[in-house]
Amino acid sequence: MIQVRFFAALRERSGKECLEMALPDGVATVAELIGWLEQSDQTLAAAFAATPCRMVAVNEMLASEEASLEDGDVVALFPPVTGG
Amino acid sequence: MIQVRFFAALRERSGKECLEMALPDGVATVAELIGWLEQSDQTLAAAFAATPCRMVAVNEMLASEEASLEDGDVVALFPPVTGG
Amino acid sequence: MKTCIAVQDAPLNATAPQQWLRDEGVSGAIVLFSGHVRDEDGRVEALHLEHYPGMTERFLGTIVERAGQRWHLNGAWVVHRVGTMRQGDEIVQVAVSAEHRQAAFEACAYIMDILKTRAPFWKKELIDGSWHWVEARERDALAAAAWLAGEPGHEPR
Amino acid sequence: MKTCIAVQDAPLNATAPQQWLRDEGVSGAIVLFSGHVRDEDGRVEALHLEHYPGMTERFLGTIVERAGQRWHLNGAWVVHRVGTMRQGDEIVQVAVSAEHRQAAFEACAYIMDILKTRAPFWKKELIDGSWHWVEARERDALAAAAWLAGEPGHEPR
Repeated sequence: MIQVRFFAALRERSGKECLEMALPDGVATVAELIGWLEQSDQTLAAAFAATPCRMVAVNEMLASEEASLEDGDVVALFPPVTGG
Repeated sequence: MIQVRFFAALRERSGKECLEMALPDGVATVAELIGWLEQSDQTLAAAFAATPCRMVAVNEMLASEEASLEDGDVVALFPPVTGG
Repeated sequence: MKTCIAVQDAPLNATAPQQWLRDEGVSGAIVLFSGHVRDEDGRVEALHLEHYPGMTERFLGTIVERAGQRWHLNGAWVVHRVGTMRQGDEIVQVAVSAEHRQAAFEACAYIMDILKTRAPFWKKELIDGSWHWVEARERDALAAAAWLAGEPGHEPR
Repeated sequence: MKTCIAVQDAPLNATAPQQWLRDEGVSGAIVLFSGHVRDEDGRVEALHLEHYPGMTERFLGTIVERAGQRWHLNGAWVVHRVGTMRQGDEIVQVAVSAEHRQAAFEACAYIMDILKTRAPFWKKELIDGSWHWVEARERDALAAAAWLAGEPGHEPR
């Protein structure tokens, strides 16, 4: 199982805070996971399309969309940060 | 008349805080004033010799030893500053 | 180096960073950055800040650790507020103590640059009665890029 | 730009600069430098600071005015203590407020660099029961030279 978390505008647009799911077959990177989610869920696809500039964290560390994934990972997807 | 003020180590070494004096004949710059003071006062000459790296202010503004002087000026001589 | 890192809903205590960093003269320099909710010419009625609990604290800890590797620091304080705030409220405090002022200035600016561009916080503004997400500013991304360019690896991990 | 410039014998109030600079969100950034009497590994028993009354205040005013020309600032606070102090005592506060953090950081560091290298203050240390004048550090002269190089004229006047 992996966990996929959404924050800020991406959370609101997708209507989802967190997905728990098995790592799908053929998905080995964050980019592939995003592609798979776009295929499987229209609302998510629309939310990604509305948030083209995204940041990624894997296991609470910033990562690129090329980062590889394995079972047990926590993936977070969010818009560019605006703290401070 | 001009005023010549001394601060910090230069004040202690010269034993003087302030001189009131007429601008001497032939003295048109701070460097010439220092030369004149060295000639006229052995204690001052020794104090200058012991404080070779000096800073200068004329009328409360930093200046170089080439700065020109006129009647009424307040000249301050002091070692490099060490505030903050 | 002593460190204090926190994310809190409660208002920040403006005097806490300096009190906490003071060390009876071991440090000659304390530099404090204090960020405030801007009034944006009265346009913004309130601000709400969301974050990624857990990751945020870990991330701030990593920035501070990196700063401690890069400069000789005696202490670092990073406290960020989240939740709903109003104009003028203090939103973030970054303070460092060091023997010399240049290290303190540079480390404090470094921590703020990385925090602004990489730490998982998101701002929402209340304007004319409805909430809008704030877009990231390009200037912040550039500031971080300048710092990160000199470092091994591109992300604080 | 509002400014507060003072030289005083009395201990500094650590919380005053921020209280004075806060402006209900006109400024998003406050940067504060707080200088403390270093313990120098216990070597120094006390410190005495002499200054040039009149020139000092005028000089600090000029530095702040220059900073205000160079960066967009909303407020600047420079308060320096003189007289006899002990290790850990706060000796100087330089704080600025600005809309954006980069201006605040740069202006605060600029004011401190010029203050350290040009403002008429002289330190004396009490070591083993006798007083010694502190020598200027070359690093401070270099810091000021770097800033001044970019400016018309070589002295803040």
